[in-house]
Amino acid sequence: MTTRAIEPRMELEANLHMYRQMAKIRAFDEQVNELYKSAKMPGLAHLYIGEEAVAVGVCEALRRDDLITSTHRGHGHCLAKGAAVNRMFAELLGKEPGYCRGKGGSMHIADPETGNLGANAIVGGSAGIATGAALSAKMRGTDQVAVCFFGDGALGQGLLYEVMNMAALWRLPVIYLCENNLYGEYTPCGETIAGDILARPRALGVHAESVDGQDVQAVHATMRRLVERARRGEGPAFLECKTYRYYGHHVGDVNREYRTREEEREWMSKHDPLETLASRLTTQGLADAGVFERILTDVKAEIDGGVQFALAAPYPEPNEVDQDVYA
Amino acid sequence: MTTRAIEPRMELEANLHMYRQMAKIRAFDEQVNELYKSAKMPGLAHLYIGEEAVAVGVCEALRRDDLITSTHRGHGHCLAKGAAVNRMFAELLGKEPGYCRGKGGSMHIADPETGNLGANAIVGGSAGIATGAALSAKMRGTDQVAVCFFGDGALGQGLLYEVMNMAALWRLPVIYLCENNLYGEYTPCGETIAGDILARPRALGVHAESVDGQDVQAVHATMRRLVERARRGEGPAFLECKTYRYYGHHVGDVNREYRTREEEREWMSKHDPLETLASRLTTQGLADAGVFERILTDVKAEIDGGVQFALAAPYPEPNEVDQDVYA
Amino acid sequence: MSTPEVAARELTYGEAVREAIAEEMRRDPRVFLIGEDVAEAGHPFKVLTGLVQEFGTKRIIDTPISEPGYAGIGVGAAMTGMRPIVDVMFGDFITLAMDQIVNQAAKVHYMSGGKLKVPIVFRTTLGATRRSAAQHSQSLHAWVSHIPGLKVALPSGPYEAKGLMKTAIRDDSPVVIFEDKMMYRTKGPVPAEDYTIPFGVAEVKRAGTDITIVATSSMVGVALGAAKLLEEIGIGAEVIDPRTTYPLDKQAMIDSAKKTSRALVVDEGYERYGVTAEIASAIAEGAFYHLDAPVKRIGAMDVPVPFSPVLEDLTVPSERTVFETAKALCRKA
Amino acid sequence: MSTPEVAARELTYGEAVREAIAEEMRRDPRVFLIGEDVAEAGHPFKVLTGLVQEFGTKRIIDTPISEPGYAGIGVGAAMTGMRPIVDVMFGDFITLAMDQIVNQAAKVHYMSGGKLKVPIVFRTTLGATRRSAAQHSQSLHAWVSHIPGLKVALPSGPYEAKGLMKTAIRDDSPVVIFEDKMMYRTKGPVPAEDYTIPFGVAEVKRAGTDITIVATSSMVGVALGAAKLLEEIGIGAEVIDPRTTYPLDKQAMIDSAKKTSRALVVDEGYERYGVTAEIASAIAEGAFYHLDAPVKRIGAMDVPVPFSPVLEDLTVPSERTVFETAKALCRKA
Ligand SMILES: Cc1ncc(C[n+]2csc(CCOP(=O)(O)OP(=O)(O)O)c2C)c(N)n1
Ligand SMILES: Cc1ncc(C[n+]2csc(CCOP(=O)(O)OP(=O)(O)O)c2C)c(N)n1
Ligand SMILES: [Mg+2]
Ligand SMILES: [Mg+2]
Repeated sequence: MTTRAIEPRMELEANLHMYRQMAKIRAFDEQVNELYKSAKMPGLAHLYIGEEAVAVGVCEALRRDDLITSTHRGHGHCLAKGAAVNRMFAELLGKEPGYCRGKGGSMHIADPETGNLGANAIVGGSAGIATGAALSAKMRGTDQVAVCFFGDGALGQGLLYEVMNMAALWRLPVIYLCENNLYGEYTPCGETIAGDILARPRALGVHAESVDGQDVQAVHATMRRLVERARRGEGPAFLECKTYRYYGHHVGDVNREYRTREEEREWMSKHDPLETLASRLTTQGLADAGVFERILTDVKAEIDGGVQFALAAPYPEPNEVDQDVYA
Repeated sequence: MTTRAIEPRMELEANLHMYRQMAKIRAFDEQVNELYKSAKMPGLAHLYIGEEAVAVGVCEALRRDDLITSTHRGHGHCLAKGAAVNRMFAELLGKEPGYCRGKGGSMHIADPETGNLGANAIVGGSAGIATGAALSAKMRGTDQVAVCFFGDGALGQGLLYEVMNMAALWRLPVIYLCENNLYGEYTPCGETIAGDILARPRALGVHAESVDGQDVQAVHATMRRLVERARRGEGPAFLECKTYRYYGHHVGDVNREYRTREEEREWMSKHDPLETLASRLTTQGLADAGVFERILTDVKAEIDGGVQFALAAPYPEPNEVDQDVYA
Repeated sequence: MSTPEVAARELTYGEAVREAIAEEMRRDPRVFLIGEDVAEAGHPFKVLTGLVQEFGTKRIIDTPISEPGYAGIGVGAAMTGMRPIVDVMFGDFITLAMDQIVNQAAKVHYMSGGKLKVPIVFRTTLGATRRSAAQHSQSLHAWVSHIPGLKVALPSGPYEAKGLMKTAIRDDSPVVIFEDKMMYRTKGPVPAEDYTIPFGVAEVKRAGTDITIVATSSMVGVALGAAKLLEEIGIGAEVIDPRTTYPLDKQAMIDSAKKTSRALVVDEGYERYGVTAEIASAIAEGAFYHLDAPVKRIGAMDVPVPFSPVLEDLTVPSERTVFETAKALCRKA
Repeated sequence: MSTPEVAARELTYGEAVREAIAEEMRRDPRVFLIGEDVAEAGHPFKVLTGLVQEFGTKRIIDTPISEPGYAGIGVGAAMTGMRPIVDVMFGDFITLAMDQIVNQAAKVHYMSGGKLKVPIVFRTTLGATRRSAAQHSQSLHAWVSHIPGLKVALPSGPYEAKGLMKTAIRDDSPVVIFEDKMMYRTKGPVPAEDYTIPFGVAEVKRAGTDITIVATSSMVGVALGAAKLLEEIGIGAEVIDPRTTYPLDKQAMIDSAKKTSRALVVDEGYERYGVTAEIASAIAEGAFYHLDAPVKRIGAMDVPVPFSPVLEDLTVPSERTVFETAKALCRKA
């Protein structure tokens, strides 16, 4: 299904769809920030804004029944894999119609129906889960592929190397998707990563590449190759997406003393994923400003509707508190 | 001290000392096997026989105040770093004059006086300890070097990659000494190690080399370089020593169905560390058979004395059981 | 559901574990086993010998020495339609996999609002006196018993080893099962036919009227030995095996203590903040108005397990200590 | 050694922690701190702000996100002449470092026959209601309290935060100290002069004659709140803070229970197999002949901590629950 060549018109549609998905993620997380600032959201959240091309480029290369694991910065992954805005917001507000009935919150959104095995608040904590999902796919004889999203910070976790080794030994259909946004919390990754990132998976027998994570078309094209490769049984891959988060580590991190405003401006003005795609399609004469405006208007409506739904939704009943501890 | 050029006569003496150390380790562990077979030793032990050139080549490149961490297969490391045979045997028998007052046993022999921070029964469990010892040396402003011994099996433990990364980031004087004896317990390492061993430390910014672990002179020469490098503050290194254990995983593993007798004969007949050194020195006209025989006789006497000491030694008093839980 | 009266057939504890796994693997193609040296080697304790011949290396999977990694792989496989048995060679090594067991396996079902399931079994060991020293001798079942989302089984003999393992494999929630490594060669009656042992149902191993002795795993045998000695001096001890520490059959133990008016709890984990504390406090609370003496606890001595046999033997509860403690308890009041 | 009567100076709990670390680092050049985002960032909870300015990046060391790795590095440094404070950002993450804490740090001294020492402090957090969900809200102190070789401190306020941290840093054995993350901004009197709080000595936070409430960490405040409510209905509650779960001052709690004849134990860890079990069973045993009612326990609800505020708040012991339980206990007998 994802292998056949794409027609020009279909390609435009696919690109506009990716634009729409990115716009939705951005608008979603802008709204999350508003909810935080207006004290309507319990706790904190880690915004995906700036990194939209990664989740969208990746997930558009996947089938619905392919599996992903996500991170603390997971809203983008969930939406890109197909989650609905209203139930996402409901979860973030701890409401009953949320994806986890309000029990998970921002860092634990899971949606098996769209192949999302869940965000994870333990850095690197889902590397085993994604690898196990790939083993399971192989054992069950499906041709599903599993994608493990994680940040540059997770490169510090030994678990990742353990499971990449096993994935290589057993040729598992899993893709380790490293979102390198240059920082883990408040520490630049140069202070935490020695040697060479791509050499790490390679040393474990895992095919590895790097791509501009702000270019959704590049991410998507690369992922299509890697996904096909995995589906054909050629084993695991590692993809580093170079990207940048526009906001702080979480919604409460507003001063960002660990990086400069210049650096932020540089990324936002020259490497914005939505801008990059829109201007490319415009330059190619495939779309004009009106197209993108319409998408943004649509998206805004969807977000507005979603947040209204969530704000109006009920909290779970108190007696839910000890339900679903055991299956 | 270890940097200055060695005179020819001194060199011969150094080589004969290495031969003696290897012979001592072999005789020690042959005796351990006897103690096991005659049911005089509690529990099990992992014999170092066949791998003597590694411990001796490494430890002869170290100062007494340099630090090592050892493994479940640790008798060779302890002896090579300077432990006394009698107190080693006493520990193996759970006796009071043992290095750990009988509380540690074969897998936990520690001897701070000779810089031995202890064997470890958790595979890979001492990688952090050795790295921390190197950090400590740096902080305390000594020029001590720490050596972390571990087997090929420990390459499966994520901890190792975590600490190598930090050692590289902080240029710590630590050497990761991988004793690759082709098996972890009953599983050939080809089934557990994907990719390339040396590429792993290199990907983390750790200098890496490989050496014939059956050639004590080669191990020693390589280690001298790596130790000097570390002492000069040039950072961590990884040394793979290719070696072979002649006996089973532990004293009770006598069938060894996971490998062939041919393979064992090949290693024993063509790559024996004692034979290799003796025949080289003989060929070079530096020593004759009598020299080695005298050494073996001396060693035998030392071992016999040591085991008698241990057999005659008292057990710890029962009231010791809850002493030294807290410092 | 209780120990059969006629011993048709005897198996060792190890054989009972193997038979349970083999039967469940035959019954359900989703069950597989993953761990270190589990395939050709059949596990260092030889418990799994023969399984790879029957089920192949696709279902009996040898791993690198990567406890966190393969535990996590088990969790992912369990979430996506498989039913893994994750083999952790020594109970001491669960320390390496606690994030995967506790933060992942135990919580996924709840955190997902009940949508994801993690039908996984972690099988590992407990028990000292094997002369393996401090890092290979611990009984760490108190830790996982503390964690909501996990169930914990402690088979005390071959019959329980088979029945509890089968129940564990069929359970849709994560189960940690601790086998007593010193008992693998112990023989006992084990039915050839399919049976399971329900979780959360204690078994009275021996009836008595003077004192209740609650004992787990390896300590059931010790308690039964002590009960014989007590009988010789005219004290009738009732010995109860909870079989699972979670779910815990508090009522059975409380009822027994109400009847006997005295209770003693014996377990091989470290005594301090150990399993005996939960059970003792449950009895002390539930049978409060019926007790003639304080509820006593005996766990392993609160020291890292020493290597030297003369010391190691002092650290585990013995028939003699259980006997003396029970005797003293019955003198009181 | 007890809370000063005249409040010379107030600090927040977080400031008290920082002051303790800074004072000890000034006093002893062997003390250093290592962990994630501890230097320039001053820790996500801002507890360490300013330390790197005074002590530099050689003694306040930022690490990669490698809990097992830097915990192990701490152990090695402690064995070779340094006195590290290992910072584990959330208590939930100790799951990743249990091998290093439990199999290494806790056992090295004993396994080496007393020759090696591991003077290390693991500082981490406990406490829910921060809306951080199941993997960032646990109170896992029962685990380490179970392990011989470890000491465990649970500061219940700013005064304790400083005094217990200083004692921990000066101790030659490994100490795990759990700070209540919800209390970092709580203010209280903290002497400017050097003081330490001895381990194993409970403090009576409030005297009373009708019921003993033993409470730890965050629950001390809850218990004091409940005591006020109880006072309004004429029940005098004695509130005791053990301050360390190991060593545990059993005698103080038993003596109090003997006096009041009733006892309730409150702790924020999961109730099942939690800290309350050990304390309750110690009191039930030690004060057996003086108790007029069963010893009761209140821990966190045995569920993974839910995100939704309406559910999360139900899982932690509240003033109201403590009040109601104590009231009911006092009605009995
Ligand atoms: C095991 C663990 N350690 C520490 C943390 C605290 N923490 C949360 S996010 C984060 C930084 C993660 O950085 P990265 O992986 O690069 O992801 P990013 O936030 O940049 O997307 C840290 C240290 C955690 N959640 N889990
Ligand atoms: C964490 C951990 N997992 C498993 C074991 C059981 N075990 C003991 S030795 C060993 C094999 C080690 O192989 P290797 O590192 O190659 O050392 P070798 O025995 O070959 O010297 C295993 C799996 C252990 N001790 N620790
Ligand atoms: Mg990052
Ligand atoms: Mg090996």
